[in-house]
Amino acid sequence: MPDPKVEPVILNIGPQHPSTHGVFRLRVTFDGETVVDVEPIMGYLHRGSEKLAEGRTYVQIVTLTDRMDYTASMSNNLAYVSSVEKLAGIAVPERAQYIRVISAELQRIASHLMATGFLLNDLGALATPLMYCFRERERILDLFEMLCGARITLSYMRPGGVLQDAPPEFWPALNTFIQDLPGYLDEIENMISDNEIVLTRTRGVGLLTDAQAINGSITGPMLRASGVQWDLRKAHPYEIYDRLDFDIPIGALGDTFDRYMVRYTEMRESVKIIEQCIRDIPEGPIRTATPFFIRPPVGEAYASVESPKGELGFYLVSDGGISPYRCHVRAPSFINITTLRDMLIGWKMSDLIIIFGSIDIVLGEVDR
Amino acid sequence: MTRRLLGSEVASRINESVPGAVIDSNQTDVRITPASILDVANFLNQDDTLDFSFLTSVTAVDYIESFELVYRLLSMRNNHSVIIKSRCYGRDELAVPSVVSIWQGADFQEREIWDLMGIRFDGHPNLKRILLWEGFPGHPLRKDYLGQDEGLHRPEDIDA
Amino acid sequence: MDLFQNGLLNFQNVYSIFDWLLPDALDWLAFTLAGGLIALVVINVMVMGTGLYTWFERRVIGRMQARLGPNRWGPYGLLQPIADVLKLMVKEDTVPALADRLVFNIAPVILLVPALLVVAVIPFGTDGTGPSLGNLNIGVLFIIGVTSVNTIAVLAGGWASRNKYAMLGAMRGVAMLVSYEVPMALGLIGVVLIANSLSLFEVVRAQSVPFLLVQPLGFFVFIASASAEMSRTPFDQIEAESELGAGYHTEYSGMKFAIFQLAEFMAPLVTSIMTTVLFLGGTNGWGPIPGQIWFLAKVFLIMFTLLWVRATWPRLRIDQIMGFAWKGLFAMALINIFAVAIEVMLLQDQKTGALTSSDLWLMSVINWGVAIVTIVAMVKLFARKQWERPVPTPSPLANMYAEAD
Amino acid sequence: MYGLGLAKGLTITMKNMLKPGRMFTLHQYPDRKIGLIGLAKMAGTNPITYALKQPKKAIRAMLSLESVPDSMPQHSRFRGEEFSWYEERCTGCASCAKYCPLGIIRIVTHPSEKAVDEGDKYVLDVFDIDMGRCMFCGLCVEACPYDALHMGSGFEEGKYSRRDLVIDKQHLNDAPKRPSTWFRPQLEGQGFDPKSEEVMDWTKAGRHEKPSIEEQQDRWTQR
Repeated sequence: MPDPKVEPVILNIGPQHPSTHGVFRLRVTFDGETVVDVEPIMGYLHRGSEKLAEGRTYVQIVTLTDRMDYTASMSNNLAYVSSVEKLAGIAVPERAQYIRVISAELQRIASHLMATGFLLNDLGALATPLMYCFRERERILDLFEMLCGARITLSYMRPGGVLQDAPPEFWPALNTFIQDLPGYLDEIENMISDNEIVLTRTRGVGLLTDAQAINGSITGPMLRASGVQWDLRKAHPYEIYDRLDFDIPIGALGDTFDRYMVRYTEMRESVKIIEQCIRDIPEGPIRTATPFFIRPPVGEAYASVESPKGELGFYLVSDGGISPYRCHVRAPSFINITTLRDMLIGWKMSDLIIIFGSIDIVLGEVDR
Repeated sequence: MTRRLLGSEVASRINESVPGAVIDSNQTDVRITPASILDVANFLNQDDTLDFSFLTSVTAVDYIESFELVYRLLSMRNNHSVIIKSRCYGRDELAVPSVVSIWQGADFQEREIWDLMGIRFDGHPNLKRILLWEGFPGHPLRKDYLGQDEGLHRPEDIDA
Repeated sequence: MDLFQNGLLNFQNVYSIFDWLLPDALDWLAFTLAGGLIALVVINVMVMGTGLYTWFERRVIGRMQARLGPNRWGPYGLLQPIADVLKLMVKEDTVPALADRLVFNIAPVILLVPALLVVAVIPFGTDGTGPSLGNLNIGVLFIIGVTSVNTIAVLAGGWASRNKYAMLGAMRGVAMLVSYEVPMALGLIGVVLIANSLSLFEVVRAQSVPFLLVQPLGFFVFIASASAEMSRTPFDQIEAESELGAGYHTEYSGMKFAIFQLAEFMAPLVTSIMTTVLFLGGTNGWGPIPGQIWFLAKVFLIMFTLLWVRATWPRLRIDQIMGFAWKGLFAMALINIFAVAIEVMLLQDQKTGALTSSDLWLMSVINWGVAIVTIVAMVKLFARKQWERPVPTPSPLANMYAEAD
Repeated sequence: MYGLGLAKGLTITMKNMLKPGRMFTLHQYPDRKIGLIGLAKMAGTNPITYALKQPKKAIRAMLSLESVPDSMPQHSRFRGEEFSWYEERCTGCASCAKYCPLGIIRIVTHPSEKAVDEGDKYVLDVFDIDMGRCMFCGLCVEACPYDALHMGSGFEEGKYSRRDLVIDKQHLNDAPKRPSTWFRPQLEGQGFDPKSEEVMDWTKAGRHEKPSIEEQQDRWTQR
């Protein structure tokens, strides 16, 4: 009997799909349920931010950076603004640095809550952990609304400091949030971390060894989950991170469960950081006076920050004018999916969804 | 802190193993000829005292008469970094050897530079446009790219 | 006091009314009319019950997820199911261009009919009477036969909509539903052994001690495979929202989708009714409360646990589900049958073959021991080493504290 | 092991179900269903007297058919939609138009006959903001040297066609002036709450003293 003609199924896990975290397309070749070949296709959300940036002044680009990684716009602002300060040589007052670190760490908690919630949602837990995570994230967005009037696209930081000091009712609200959060985090963790179904579904799935991660320029929780202890806040401390003591969690095997666990423990570290910042934030000005149209001297500068997704860097080249000659963004989400193809091949369709979910990319940053 | 190695210090090391690659080097970065990118990258990656095992980013900047490629390298074990630059002159049919064989992380970034800047990378496994669709005319991030920038709004839209 | 002892809806009473009305020659017409009336009542009760169940499920899962659940339409959101049905009626009923039209249209009906059929043999009345259509003396066999029809519906729905996601859902559905028929049937053999007959009325009568206590392993096997039959978490790989969009009914909209949803939400209702009859002693209950109230309370209890599980646990992967069926449930069912068979053989008094409740209590003690031992042995046997969490050690490739030498 | 993790998960969902107080970030907008106790508390009496006084409302409340308008809690710094613009303070210098990243503010002025020392240099003919394309980043409010333009505090300005979204001078003038305190610390100092009914007069809306020439130069050019 001639062997039956078996054809692999080519399936478009297309730009419109419940768990691609935005408009990302995976052209997957299946043999039954197992993945044979994967080709990521992106660019559906490409707005040409780098070309737009060349036509705008240095402060107007701050509103552009919010829209890149729309789940962590505070870290985007921080990265861009520190790059401009390095370029134009602007000093930042103490109090502004403390407020920047507090808001960046709050943004990290919000982004990690979102990542954990959606990973559990992809696992099929019918949005219950997602709702608990979003309930906490709502409280962080309310804090941001107190700081800068917006919840998602904040554009709160300016070259030279922070736009506006925190209102008096911000500090008690922040204190209650910091006191409550560990309790709710334990609750969510109890629900997930020793759940046998979660363990069987995520343990040992989507492995990434430390050599592969380094060679693939992976940064952020994904790199730390593979055992590589590398975090810009410790390796290349910016703002006031060198004064704070917190430790960097790492994973053991580099599988989906470790990526989830690293993000989880990082949230607890962020709470510790915020507590220290609240304790010793000094009084004083929050912004050094900079003209509306900054004209930095001719030259270039690269500043990078540990955003929730990884190392987010801005490379600014200035020709002395009021807008940058070239503004390149080193986007962590864009580079973290380089090894996606090697991580997916051989796994089943359900694993493909969780491995991709555990990388935690945001399409605004991938396509810029 | 991540220590930035002095350009001259790295340049001398490169000259020993890949003669003639270095054009000049200043305080922050090392400038090398486009043809020698692959050999220099190989050396920097293999050498065990420098050990640049991590490629932070690959960027291209359009300086009208020439394109400058900026490789930002980092050694995680000894926590130091270096910037390697190389200029290729001319506007069209620019080709530069690809470093994907050494650092897999450069794969998407080089495709993005080809897609938006128009610099071809020889030896890249599948050099295709990554952000724009295949039939897109021209490379938008070039300074001389004048897109069909009709206003964001056509007049007839306004009275809709 | 019992509402249905010889109340209105017993088949004999209804048939005798019609027989008195019509001339003797037309007794066949009286028979069909009586059957038709009872069927009408039962189907309406089930459909309204499903509507109520959807409201109950969305409210309870809402509360579990720290939100309110439907409260806009009608008192406490009670009109929400009606609002859903009206919305789906008004919605356009699209059929994919390449769809296999005939199969596409029949699939929802095939799924709905078995769920309704099962209710026909359920003994609602206490000790043997009740509105059900017939005192079928092979009730358990009928249930097993009818509930396996939904595999065809899933395959028909998935295949006919010519959509790769639906096809994947259908293939998974067929594999899972067929392989969970076996443990479901084996789980019931323990019940039949003790009740010494296949008729559901006998099963209810034999349950002086609820079979849940008597054979916990059989109950666990039945509940697990029943929740897999209706593809509820943790086995809902058929319409896994995160992977396949909506599984086999991705391409359905409008009234066809409404029927699919009706069947899908009727399944937990029917399963909890089956479980109450088979394992919790349908209408037996002490105290002045009538049997039916006990029946509804037990159905409510089972429904709530199914909801509770659906709101909390994630999904298993399709090959893990299959492994669990054949390696886990199949073995447990066999052990359960083996244990119950020995106990029945020893404890049964020879002539009448009846088991007194003291025998049942003795059996339950033994069976609980057997259940715990089997589960611990199963976990030891199959627990992969993934479950421990090794202590992470920083890899030598990176040292972020390395200062300038 | 042995399904204990699964059981722990179940207890957490049950705990959340039994504790309604945990829905603290939940706001029912635009109206909130209210029960008999809530209605009685709003009316200030205890439930029984309230039920006797208004039986019809009480029964409806018990059946949860009663609902009360509810608004989203907002901080006074909320960057809302309806811009508050004071024509008396605006001199037509168009710094806001220059500073807007999207360039959607259109200003047309002509020099007025009055002399400079009488304080009137330009007469504004057109001042419209295309709210259809505005992203409410607030840079225009930051750039205004005379605190004439303030962010609004509402978000219910939806219209049916893009043309109506372009708000013109007339619309800006007669809109009620409830400016948000975003980038206006002096409003925060006065404890002004944009959600309340009171309207902000143009004299109190900004810093009284005109920004000095140095400060303006410092803002716009590198001295």
